[in-house]
Amino acid sequence: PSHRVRANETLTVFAAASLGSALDAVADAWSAESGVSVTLSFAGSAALARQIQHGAPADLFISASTEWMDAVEQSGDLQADTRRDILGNRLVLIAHDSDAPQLTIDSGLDLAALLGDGRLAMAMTDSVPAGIYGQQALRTLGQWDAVTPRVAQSDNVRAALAFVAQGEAPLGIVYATDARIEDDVTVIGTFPAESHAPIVYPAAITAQSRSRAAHAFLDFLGSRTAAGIWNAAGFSVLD
Amino acid sequence: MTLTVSVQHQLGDFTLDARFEAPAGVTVLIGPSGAGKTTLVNTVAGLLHPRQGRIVVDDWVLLDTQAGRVLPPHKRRLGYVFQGARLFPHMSVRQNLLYGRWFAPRTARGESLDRVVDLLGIAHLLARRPGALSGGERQRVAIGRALLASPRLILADEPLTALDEARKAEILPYFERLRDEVSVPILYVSHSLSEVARLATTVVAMKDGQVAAVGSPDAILGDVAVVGARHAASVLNARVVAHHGDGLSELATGAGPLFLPHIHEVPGATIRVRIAARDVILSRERPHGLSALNILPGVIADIRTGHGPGALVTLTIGDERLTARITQRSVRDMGLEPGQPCHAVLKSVAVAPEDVGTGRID
Amino acid sequence: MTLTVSVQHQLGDFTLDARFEAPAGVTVLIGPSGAGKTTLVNTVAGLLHPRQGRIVVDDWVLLDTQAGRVLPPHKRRLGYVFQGARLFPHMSVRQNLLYGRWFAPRTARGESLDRVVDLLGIAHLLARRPGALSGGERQRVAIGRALLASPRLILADEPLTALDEARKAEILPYFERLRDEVSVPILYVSHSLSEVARLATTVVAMKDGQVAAVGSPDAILGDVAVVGARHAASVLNARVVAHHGDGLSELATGAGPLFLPHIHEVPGATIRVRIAARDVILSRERPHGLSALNILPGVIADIRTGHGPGALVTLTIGDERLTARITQRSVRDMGLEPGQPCHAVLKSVAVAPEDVGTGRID
Amino acid sequence: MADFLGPDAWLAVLLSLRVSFWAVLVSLPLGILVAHALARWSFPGKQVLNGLVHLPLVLPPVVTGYLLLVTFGRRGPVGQFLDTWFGIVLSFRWTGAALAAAVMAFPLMVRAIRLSIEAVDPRLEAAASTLGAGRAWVFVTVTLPLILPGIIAGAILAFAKAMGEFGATITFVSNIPGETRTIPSAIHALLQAPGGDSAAARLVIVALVIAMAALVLAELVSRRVARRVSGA
Amino acid sequence: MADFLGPDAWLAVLLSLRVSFWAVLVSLPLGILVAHALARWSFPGKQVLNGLVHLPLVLPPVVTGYLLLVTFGRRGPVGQFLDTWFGIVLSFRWTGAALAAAVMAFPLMVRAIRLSIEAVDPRLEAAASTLGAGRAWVFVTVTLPLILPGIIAGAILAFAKAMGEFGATITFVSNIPGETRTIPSAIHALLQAPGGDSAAARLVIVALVIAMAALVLAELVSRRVARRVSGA
Ligand SMILES: Nc1ncnc2c1ncn2[C@@H]1O[C@H](COP(=O)(O)OP(=O)(O)OP(=O)(O)O)[C@@H](O)[C@H]1O
Ligand SMILES: Nc1ncnc2c1ncn2[C@@H]1O[C@H](COP(=O)(O)OP(=O)(O)OP(=O)(O)O)[C@@H](O)[C@H]1O
Ligand SMILES: [Mg+2]
Ligand SMILES: [Mg+2]
Repeated sequence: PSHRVRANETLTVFAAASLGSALDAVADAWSAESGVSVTLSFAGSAALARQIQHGAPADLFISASTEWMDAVEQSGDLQADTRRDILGNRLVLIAHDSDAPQLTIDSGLDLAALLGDGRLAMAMTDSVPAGIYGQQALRTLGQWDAVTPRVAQSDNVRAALAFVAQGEAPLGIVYATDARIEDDVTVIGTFPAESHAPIVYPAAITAQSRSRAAHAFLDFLGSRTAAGIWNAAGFSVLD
Repeated sequence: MTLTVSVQHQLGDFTLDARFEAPAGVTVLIGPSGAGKTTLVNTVAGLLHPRQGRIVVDDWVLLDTQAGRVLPPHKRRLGYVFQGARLFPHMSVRQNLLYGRWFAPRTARGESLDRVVDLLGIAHLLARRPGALSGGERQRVAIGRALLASPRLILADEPLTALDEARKAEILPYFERLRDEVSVPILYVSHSLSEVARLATTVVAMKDGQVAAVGSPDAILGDVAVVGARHAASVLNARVVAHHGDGLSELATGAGPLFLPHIHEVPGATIRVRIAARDVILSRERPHGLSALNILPGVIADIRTGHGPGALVTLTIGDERLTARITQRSVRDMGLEPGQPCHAVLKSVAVAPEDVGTGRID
Repeated sequence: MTLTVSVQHQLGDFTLDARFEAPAGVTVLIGPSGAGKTTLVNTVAGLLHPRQGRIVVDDWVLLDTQAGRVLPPHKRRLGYVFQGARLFPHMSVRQNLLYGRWFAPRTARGESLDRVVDLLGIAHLLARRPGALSGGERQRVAIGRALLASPRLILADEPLTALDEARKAEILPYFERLRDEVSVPILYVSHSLSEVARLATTVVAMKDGQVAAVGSPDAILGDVAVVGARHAASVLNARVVAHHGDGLSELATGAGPLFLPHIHEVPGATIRVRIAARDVILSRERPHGLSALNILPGVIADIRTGHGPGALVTLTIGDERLTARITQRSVRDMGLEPGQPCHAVLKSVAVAPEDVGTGRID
Repeated sequence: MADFLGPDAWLAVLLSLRVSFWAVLVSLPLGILVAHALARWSFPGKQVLNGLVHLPLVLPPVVTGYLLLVTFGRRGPVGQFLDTWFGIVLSFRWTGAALAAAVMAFPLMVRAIRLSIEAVDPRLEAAASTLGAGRAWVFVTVTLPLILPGIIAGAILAFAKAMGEFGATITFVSNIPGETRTIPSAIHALLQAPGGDSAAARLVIVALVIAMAALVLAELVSRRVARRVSGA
Repeated sequence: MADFLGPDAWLAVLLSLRVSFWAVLVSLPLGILVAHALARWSFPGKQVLNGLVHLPLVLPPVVTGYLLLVTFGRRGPVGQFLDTWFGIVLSFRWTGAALAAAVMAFPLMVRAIRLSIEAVDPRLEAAASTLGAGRAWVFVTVTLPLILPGIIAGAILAFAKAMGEFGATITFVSNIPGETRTIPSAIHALLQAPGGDSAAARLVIVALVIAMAALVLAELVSRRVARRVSGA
């Protein structure tokens, strides 16, 4: 469905920090097309969700996890039927060594042996989405118990990347999209998609939004123009 | 106008328990170091709240613990010259001086800045900050600050100690003037007996937190128990009769005429003269050919001796009493006894300007 | 042992430019408030680095800006009694007193704590903190602290001003003892001329940052230009001959025998006596029947008159000179002229204990 | 400058300055009052006040931010009250960012001021009172000038802290460009995205330059004031 | 206590105490030295030192953490040096958490101590020097006791800050239970997941109790010391 949009309208989008510059580019493209300016507020999904629950002036919420979107939905802060999963992502194993050999990641992998006495950098495994998915994957692959004592958790992607980039930790698990931020890490394998729950970025319009442009922008997120940008950043576009 | 003080307070081991009543004028507190003089003044200032007490100036109740009345310091209209100047370091000397002005009621016509500055010789310091002033300069500014607050009660805790004789001699008359003309009651702490003699209307001698004696300067300065025999003195009321061409002033006293070095008072003025007992020489016969100008005939009223080699011989001369301190050997050699006629010999110049004050004592 | 001081320094508008040389003993700095006494003492202490200067105690160079030598204060082995006590608030009185001990070399046998505490009457304060001490108590602790540092040079800036006469009289002899027995050089600031007379080996009179006069106490105290006619005095060397049963001590002086109230020195001891010019009476004939015990025959050497009503008449009596201050009227009446014989009359008790010091002056 | 940074970052710089400036300015009187109360008064609940002041220091900023959101947010009790009665909305406005910064900086400010109040010689205040100055006047004419170095120190500490505040701000008022995206939030956002490092580094440099300038200025003023106050 | 919290949270509490304690203890001498240098000495680069000290206040904690990682990490210049010569490894160790906390708390500590040094009457120090005390002795016997209240204030501020430090710590040394997961890290983790609030609240309460106890203790000690120092 297409929505009519008035120019001079502004749209406030609360988005998970990891969408970063890709969403910036998408928003720019849409603004150029529609004449509506988009204000993007990037923070952790948890903070954004709580803010929306406390009446933040957001029109659109793009979360990095289904959990926080569920929480917002349950508290009645979303417009019915606007929620959709727009993006997907993959987990990758990264290494500090630029000439580390490529690996196939399956249950035959001995991650603990690869680590030696080094650490495995991950996002927080019981709270940050990337960490939760990573933990699921490692469990599925039977690696978790062996590597648990060697995991170094950080509260955001950037920190996890920095550990590997600095050689502080030899290996790390991050999103495929994150791996592109940092030049000093090498992707040495991708986790099988079925080893963890699907990684999706749900988006929805908030209950308090009166903006009609929000619907248009939500549509635009799944458009072909947007898809090009998403793919270039490493996301997969869902529909 | 009277000052009634009655306070009891405990500070660590020190107990202050002082009561006295003083008439209008200058009440001088004397006593050895640690006697409680500053502590007493602080209770009058309201900086120390005594456990129990009553302080009244005339009908104005500053403190009455029984009635639950405690006037805060800023409502007591004070001019307090602290022991240790307590100047405001962040203000210039001028601002320090004018600080009290701010808070004094408009109607209180006080001293002018120029006059006080002149008197204290601090004109060249006005723009300076007090941090680098010399000890004496600091003290003078502190005096000025208190005087310029147009106070209804002046408290001065050893205000002149840090000053040289010349400077003291300039400032003392000012306090006299406050007492006599402006009639501000003054509570004044001093270690100097000549300051006491000149200024005091009433002397309160303190010891170990208690009032040891209260009385007129004449009574207290003559009281060997209080001041010690060496400092015994008489204080005579006198009237200026004439100023002579050779620089001497002629006074009329109850003891007869007295010639002293020039006194800066107009003829007719009433003054008081402290005559230290140690400056008086006695002679049975009227002596001749001495350089001493004042020879007063009298009768021996009393001879007191103590541990030392000295004796205090008090003569009745006319209406006055004059005490001389001489050696016991002289008493013996001269065969002095009460009732005998005797001459007091007094040098003009033995009476220093600091011993001559204005105003009668009673 | 000599103290050589030559300093030049600028503080704001104030210029210090002082030079003097003083022999062993006590060098007393006098001068009006703001004259630069404290500033000068601070340069000797090393707390102020003068732009230019040289300070030498004997052969020990404390400062020589030309040679680039500046001894830091803590190496000067000082005992500095500050104007304003500067006690350490976080230490007990005892700790304050013993502070300098810590740093003094073991070999320097100083005073014992007990002795100093006793002398200063501060035994009951030892456990107290200095915050709540009275002004005089504070000052006494400060004196004790300096004395107990086993100093090689004592600096004392008006150490006795906050004290009452009785206390002063107890502490002064202690400084004399330091001068005479321990022979620590002492630089002493004072406003009190009797302190000067008793203590000084050399007097340095300052004015406006400069040295106005240097000399023996006799010379300076007799110098009307420095002390003013009213404070002129003679200082006589004397030897204790005997102590009489009636409490008088007999002295031998170059001017003849002198009877004074008991002097706490053994017979044979050399002392000095300040005789204020205003306490001396002159008589052409030998007077009889006076209570004054000391009558010294001499010859008029000199008569000086100034603006006031007074005249300074100096007699040559034996080997000594004694100055009397009498009125010009008496000079005229008595027909006094240089060369004439004349008697000086002096009361025993006119010489106060604070006027009697130990040690000769030269 | 705007060239060096790009318009968005420049916006963040201006915003940070505004937020920090107002955070310090508005909280200063309260800071002085609280410091004075803690240093000189005795009243029941003094320790509670003391604890409350230090709270933002002890709690993780996220918690402080969350508490602010719950209290001052559009749906929070205080937030609603302010909105209904005064029309003041803090949430997701720069004013909210200033509130967060002020709260986070408050303990630093109070402690600095308190230390200087404790160093004021009470005998000077007593002297002023004998000269006729009531409590308030004593404070204004004696205490306040004497603690000026401490106030400056407290203000500069608070300003620096406000410039660097991140956790509470982003949690309370999010990260909205031009409204609540301060320098630290901008840096944070830049670091999450590919290629943001150099832009982030530029912002860090700007933050440093501003902080340094503020520090040096404060140092100069403070030294001057201290000289005045020492009375020399 | 451990029951109220659960063993993991309890571990975090113990760790936070250890980290904060050592952070304060080890940085205190340096803090005093730097405060003294800033207050009393004059030397070239003084303003730079001053700026450096305030850096952690101005920068977003993440940046500070990142800089620590780059400098003190296993491959960082200082980190390597410490490792090779002293066998000290900071990365992913509680010692690293202590370093992060110390660095973040340093500006607060220095400023508090500096303010009290500036309040010391130099005439007392001069008096000590005339009594034979050299520079060092003057400092130890006069300056140090007089600034004790400031040192206590600085230490308690630093301790509180260390207890609350999060951003730099997690960035520098991650969030390893029992090694680097301090109270704030644990709270943060709990808050990131929906439904973690009540567990987080319990930890917040524990943090508050500890901080309050520390504050009250410091207040008591400090008041006592201040009384001693004021000489009454
Ligand atoms: N807070 C206190 N605790 C214990 N003793 C105190 C306290 N305050 C004052 N004192 C003592 O009270 C006594 C009286 O002190 P005060 O200052 O009144 O003496 P003073 O007569 O003014 O002496 P001075 O002539 O030396 O100034 C002193 O011995 C002093 O040590
Ligand atoms: N830093 C300064 N700047 C300007 N003037 C100063 C400074 N320090 C001292 N002075 C001035 O130098 C003069 C000498 O001061 P000093 O303290 O040496 O006097 P003093 O002879 O000890 O006087 P007192 O007997 O009053 O103690 C004073 O007029 C004082 O104001
Ligand atoms: Mg006193
Ligand atoms: Mg002086």
